[in-house]
Amino acid sequence: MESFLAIVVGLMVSAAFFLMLSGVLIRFVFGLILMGNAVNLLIFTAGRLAPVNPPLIGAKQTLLAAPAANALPQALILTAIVIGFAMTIFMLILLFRTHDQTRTLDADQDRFILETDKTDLPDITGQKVQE
Amino acid sequence: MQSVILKTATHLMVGLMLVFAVYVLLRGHHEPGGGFSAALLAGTAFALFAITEGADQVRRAIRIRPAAMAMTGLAMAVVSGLPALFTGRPFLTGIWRHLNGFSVGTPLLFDMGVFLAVLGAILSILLALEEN
Amino acid sequence: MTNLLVFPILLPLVVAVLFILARVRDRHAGTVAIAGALAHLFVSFMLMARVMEQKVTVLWVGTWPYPAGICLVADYLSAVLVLITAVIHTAVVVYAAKDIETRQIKAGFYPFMQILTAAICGAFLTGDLFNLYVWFEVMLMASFGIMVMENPAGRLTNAVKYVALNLLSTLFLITAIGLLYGLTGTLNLADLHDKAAGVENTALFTSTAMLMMTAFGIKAALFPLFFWLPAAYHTLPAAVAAFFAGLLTKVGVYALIRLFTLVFITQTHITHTILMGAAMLTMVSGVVTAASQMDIRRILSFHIISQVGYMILGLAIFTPLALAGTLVYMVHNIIAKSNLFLVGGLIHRATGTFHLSHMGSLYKTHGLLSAGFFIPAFSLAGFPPLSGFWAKLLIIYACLESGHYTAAAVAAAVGLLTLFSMAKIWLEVFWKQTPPKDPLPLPKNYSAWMMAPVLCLCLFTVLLGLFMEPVMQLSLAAGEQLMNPAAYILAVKGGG
Amino acid sequence: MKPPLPNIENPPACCRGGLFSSILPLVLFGFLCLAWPRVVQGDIFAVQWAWVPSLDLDLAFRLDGLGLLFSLIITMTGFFVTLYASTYMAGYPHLGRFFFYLHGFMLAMLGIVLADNLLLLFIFWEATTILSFLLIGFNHESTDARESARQALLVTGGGGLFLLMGILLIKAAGFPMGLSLLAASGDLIRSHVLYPAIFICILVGAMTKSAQVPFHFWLPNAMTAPTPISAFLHAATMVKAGIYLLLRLHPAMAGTPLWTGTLVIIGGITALWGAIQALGPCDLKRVLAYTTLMALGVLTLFAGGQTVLSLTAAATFLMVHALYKAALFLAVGSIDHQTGTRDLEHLEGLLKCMPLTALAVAGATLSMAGFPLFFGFIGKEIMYEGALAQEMFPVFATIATLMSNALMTAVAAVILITPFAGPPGGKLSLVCEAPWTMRLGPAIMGTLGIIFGIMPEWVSANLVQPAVFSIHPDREDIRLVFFHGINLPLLLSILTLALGSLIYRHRILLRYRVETFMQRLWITTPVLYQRALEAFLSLAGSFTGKIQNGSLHFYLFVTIFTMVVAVGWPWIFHIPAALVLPETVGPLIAFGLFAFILASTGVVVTARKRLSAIGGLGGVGSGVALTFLVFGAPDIALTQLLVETLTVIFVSLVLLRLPPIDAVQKRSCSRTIRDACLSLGAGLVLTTVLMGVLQVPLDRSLTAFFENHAYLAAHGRNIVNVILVDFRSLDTLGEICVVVLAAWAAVTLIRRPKEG
Repeated sequence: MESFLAIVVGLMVSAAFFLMLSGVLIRFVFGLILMGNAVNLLIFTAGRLAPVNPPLIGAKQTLLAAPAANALPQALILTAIVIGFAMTIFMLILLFRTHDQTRTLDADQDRFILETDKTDLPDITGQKVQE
Repeated sequence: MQSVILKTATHLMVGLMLVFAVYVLLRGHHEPGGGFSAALLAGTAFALFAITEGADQVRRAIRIRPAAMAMTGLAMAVVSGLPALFTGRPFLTGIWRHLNGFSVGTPLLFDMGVFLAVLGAILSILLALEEN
Repeated sequence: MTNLLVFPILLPLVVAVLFILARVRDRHAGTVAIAGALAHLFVSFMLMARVMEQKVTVLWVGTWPYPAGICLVADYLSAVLVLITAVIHTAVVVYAAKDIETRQIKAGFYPFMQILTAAICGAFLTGDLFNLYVWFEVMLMASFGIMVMENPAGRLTNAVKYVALNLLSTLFLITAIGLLYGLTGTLNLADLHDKAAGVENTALFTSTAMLMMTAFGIKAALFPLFFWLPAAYHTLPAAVAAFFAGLLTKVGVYALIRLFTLVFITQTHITHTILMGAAMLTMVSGVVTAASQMDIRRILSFHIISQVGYMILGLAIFTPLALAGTLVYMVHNIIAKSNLFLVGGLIHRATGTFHLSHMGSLYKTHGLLSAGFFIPAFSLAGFPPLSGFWAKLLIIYACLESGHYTAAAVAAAVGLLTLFSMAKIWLEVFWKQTPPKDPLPLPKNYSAWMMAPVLCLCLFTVLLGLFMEPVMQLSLAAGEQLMNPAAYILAVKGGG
Repeated sequence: MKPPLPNIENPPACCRGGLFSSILPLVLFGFLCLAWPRVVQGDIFAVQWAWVPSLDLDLAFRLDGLGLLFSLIITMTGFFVTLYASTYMAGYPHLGRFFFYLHGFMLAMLGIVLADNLLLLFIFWEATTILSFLLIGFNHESTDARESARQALLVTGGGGLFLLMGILLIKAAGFPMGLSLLAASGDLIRSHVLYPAIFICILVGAMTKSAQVPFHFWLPNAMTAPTPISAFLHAATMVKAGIYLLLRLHPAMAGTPLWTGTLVIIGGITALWGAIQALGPCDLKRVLAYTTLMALGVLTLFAGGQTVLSLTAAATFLMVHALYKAALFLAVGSIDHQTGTRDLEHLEGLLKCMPLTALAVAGATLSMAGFPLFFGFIGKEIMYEGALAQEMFPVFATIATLMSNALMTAVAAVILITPFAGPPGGKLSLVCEAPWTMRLGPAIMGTLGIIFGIMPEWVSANLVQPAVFSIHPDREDIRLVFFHGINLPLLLSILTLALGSLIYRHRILLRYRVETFMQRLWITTPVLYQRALEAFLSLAGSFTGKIQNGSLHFYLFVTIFTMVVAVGWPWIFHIPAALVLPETVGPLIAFGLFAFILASTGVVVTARKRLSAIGGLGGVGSGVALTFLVFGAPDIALTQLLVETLTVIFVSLVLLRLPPIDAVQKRSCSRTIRDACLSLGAGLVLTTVLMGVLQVPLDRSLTAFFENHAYLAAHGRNIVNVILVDFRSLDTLGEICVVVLAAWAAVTLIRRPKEG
């Protein structure tokens, strides 16, 4: 089971990076979501697949009756899921407003590539920039 | 959404989801659930509500500002850690009182803080988006 | 039992919460924030005093024992960095009180700054790897928030790059944490130190270390992972840029120092050699790119990168002296760099531009501001007796002492190129006459309250240089502590 | 160069502050004079305070013969220059800053020559660099001044870095920083394996500061500074710091063939080069700058020698030069100040208008030319003696000294004759004498040139010998005397004068030759400096354009690529071994879920429509959630499912307002392939590393702790929830901060006003 999960994780990561590299920012967000999922699976797998019992202590008991799934990675994943969710939503809204500003979400467009204003362009001669 | 039946159905469903959310929150310490799931559930309910009825209705229903709700949640989480300070123990040490078989402690307050914070956060984005 | 450790994190958090719940009015916002910052400074100072006394102090949050609970640990390195964070926070908030527009206050500038401070302190103090990740996320989110805060001129495309690359780094980070947990079964840094020695598959361990290095390398802006920094920093308001420039990359540097002195020390011939290569390339690429720029903030941004290289170089050499040099360099650079960005803001207020070609004559008209620039700038270039001189001297000396002659030569050459850039700004902004087409500098379009933090930070730069011996003693002790983490580990275990 | 504009209308006011501030150097000079007799007797004044003991850096000062000689020169020149500047600079803006820098500079200079700690010396050294930058650029609105200041800063600053490296190498080799201690361990240093490196580093530091070829070019350019600065920094004091350093380190480092050979060659070349070039320019200050180069070269040459004779020559010529050069600079400044020009072609007949200045110039130039009765003559005699006795390359040393002295004689004649001889023409006849504050310095220094020339024994006993003995172990008694008898040095002196007058006669032709020669030179260091600067800037520009090119794709590609390489290469040979895993048996449905996840992933990657992509994401999310559920993680399954729902809601809400995902330029095929390869590589690396991790048995002690204490100590049965709200509640606290901040930031963004 583990090796299959590892392969699933790897393929999801590949897909996520491929989407991120596409230069289409919406697909970047898709990649982000996918990568988040992949990482969660990775942590889960790294915490080892154990017996299918959830880590819950039965009523009237003070300790686990039977070996259960590893609880710690689950807690970490829960944190990671929520943080990932917050980041994704933020990125989404950021893109939404960026689109208002640039009218495009194609990161290969000049509007995205230009990092400085015209007057800030690198100017190696030390001469004044002509406007 | 003209249909009264649909409206009522939505109301009912949202109401049910909210009740369920509170249930998930309260049982979280012992059964699957907890502040996060409950908040996400309630958030989904409000999202449904907002999509069918509009953001105004949601605002009216929850009364307090979502941002304030989120901050209250954060404040609760922080406050739940403070009693320990006054008893000279490390921050966030759980303090429990046992009454008739029920255990009440600061971690539960913490969980409620989580609930409010996450719900407030979801609501504030949701409403802002809807109103935009 | 020392709850003092939690206050540098808790206090700004509480102030931030108060800001919203008590609905602090806009005109009181600055005052409240300054009060909060001063209180933070006070507790950080107390913490420093405590650490001077006890060397390492530990708090197990929630009373849960080693290694299951989360602990906060303050050793010399952490305590110094927390203190310096508090200093910069205070300076920036005082500056911002007169600089930030009401619109930004309404958008929550101060609570964001407070939480950012809390997160930075959290990252410096935590003794748990996953907790470190959480603080990094808080930091990142707060920085996103401040970056997009209503500043209509701000270009969101730059923010997109910043966000995208930083998100990638946190994804790398959490992946690395997951793998490390899978490998060792623990998250506590001291416990990781113990478990790391027992990992048999060294190649696997090195790979994990490299993933961690990549993740924090992005945060620290190492070559070739620094793109996010120059893409975004020059769009920020001066106060924000000062805070970010001073501290954000340094948290990445701190994390690298912590992990590569405490956890990933079994394969130093690989990991630290790579760090050294990265450090040299970072130093050079930062300073070379800076030389081509004509926007003050871009020049300064690229220099951040270059100087991170020095710090990592100290880590890569991996001797107590080198680590002491790194610490001195960090302290010096945080102060000087933040200060320069603040000065950049004042220059903008005086001339209306950030572009070197369009300004001039400030030496004639703004004497105090000239001094305010001159001291941090030439400290950065490493002129004695300013703090930067000692930082550079220690790093170069550590290189020479350990036989890394190439690294020493690179460090010296980069120092010369830094001097070139600083001299360029000085010549263009202060000495040159304002070009005929451009307006003359405004008489004094900033209040004394904005000048005060600049001068205070200048004073720190000078005092740090003049009273170097205590700083050296502390840094050497810190370097020893990092190289021989036994005391750290003992303190962490003892608290359980 | 501008034609004369005599300064006759307004007798210049005097800057009172400057006048008063000249008391400081005078007082210091007085103190030195008080200490003088005891230093001559061999006493040494030393004080020491701890500063940074961890770096072996003390505030240690020591006044010995060498220090005394230099400090006397510094304070005396400092006094005359400050006095002079109080008039010369009157009317300039920011005089407060000027005098502040000037005094700061003087104190830094004194620091160099009195420091008894190498690091302390370096600190003062750098202080003089930075102050000279500020002083050279004093007329900062002129482009020339700014450029020269920067050039001087970069050259001497770069040299400073070499010096620092040299000092730190000495320290790294285990030697003390205290100079007197260092002097005692000379033999160990000379035989140390790092000695050549140390020597080169220190040599470069000294060469840049003392303007030795090929680092000489900043010095003539620095003449754009106001004259008092040129006189003080670039004639009498700062440029001698390098010489001082060489002399000071003499006991510790000299005596090797490397030291002697290098210094003699470099010094000789610098002397010749400076002397030849001095014939060229018409600007009097530039002429003087080149003669300074010659002097510095000669001094370096003699600092290279190991004998007492050689050092005596250096110390003597140091004084000769300081006296005549400072006087000449100040006098030229006076001419410039009074006539408005210092161009040789415009100046004539000033003898009538400025007789006192002319007298001072005469005194100084005759000393410079080495006429008998003047101190310069004594200097020249001892120089020839020293050069003839040089251990290495004595012939070269002698010829270099002879030729440069001859050229100096000619230049001295030019300086003395051209501006003063003949009748004053045009407006020059209206010129009047400079005020006393400006005349005092040249007059006294010119006079000293004669006095010292007449009583060389006194100079020898009270100035030269104490200086030489403080850096040389031998007490060889070499006295300066007025007349040595007929010997080779005397013949050479006569030859010098003869050659000098010959050169003076043919100076026009020679100047022409020098100019054509200079033009024919393939490359010179000033040009090299300029080209290097330009090349560096263009390299920096293109490098920046390549690396910080603004393309997010490039940034992401490089970042991911770095990750893949960094993580992959230590691991690559271990991949095959990692593929064998101890597998856990799980429910079969899991395979269905995996397939579903992968299929949904495929949908997301290939989707051309927004909705199908969203559907695919939902599929992936729920597939992952169900996987969690199947493997015993109901909490995260629930959360994941809910998050997925909300994400889809938000994505849909936002996405509908955004352009379709295929509304972009078509990407090139090769780029897609490259991206795909990198992505697959990243996936492969992470998969195999994960597999490697899974091979190792997991230490579950942490989880065991949580399991055992969840109910008993933390009163909860859901272990995951207990971890979140209790065991690791600090994480959760941070996490809700993230959520709250994200929401807030998003709301801020949404409410952001739209721009036009």
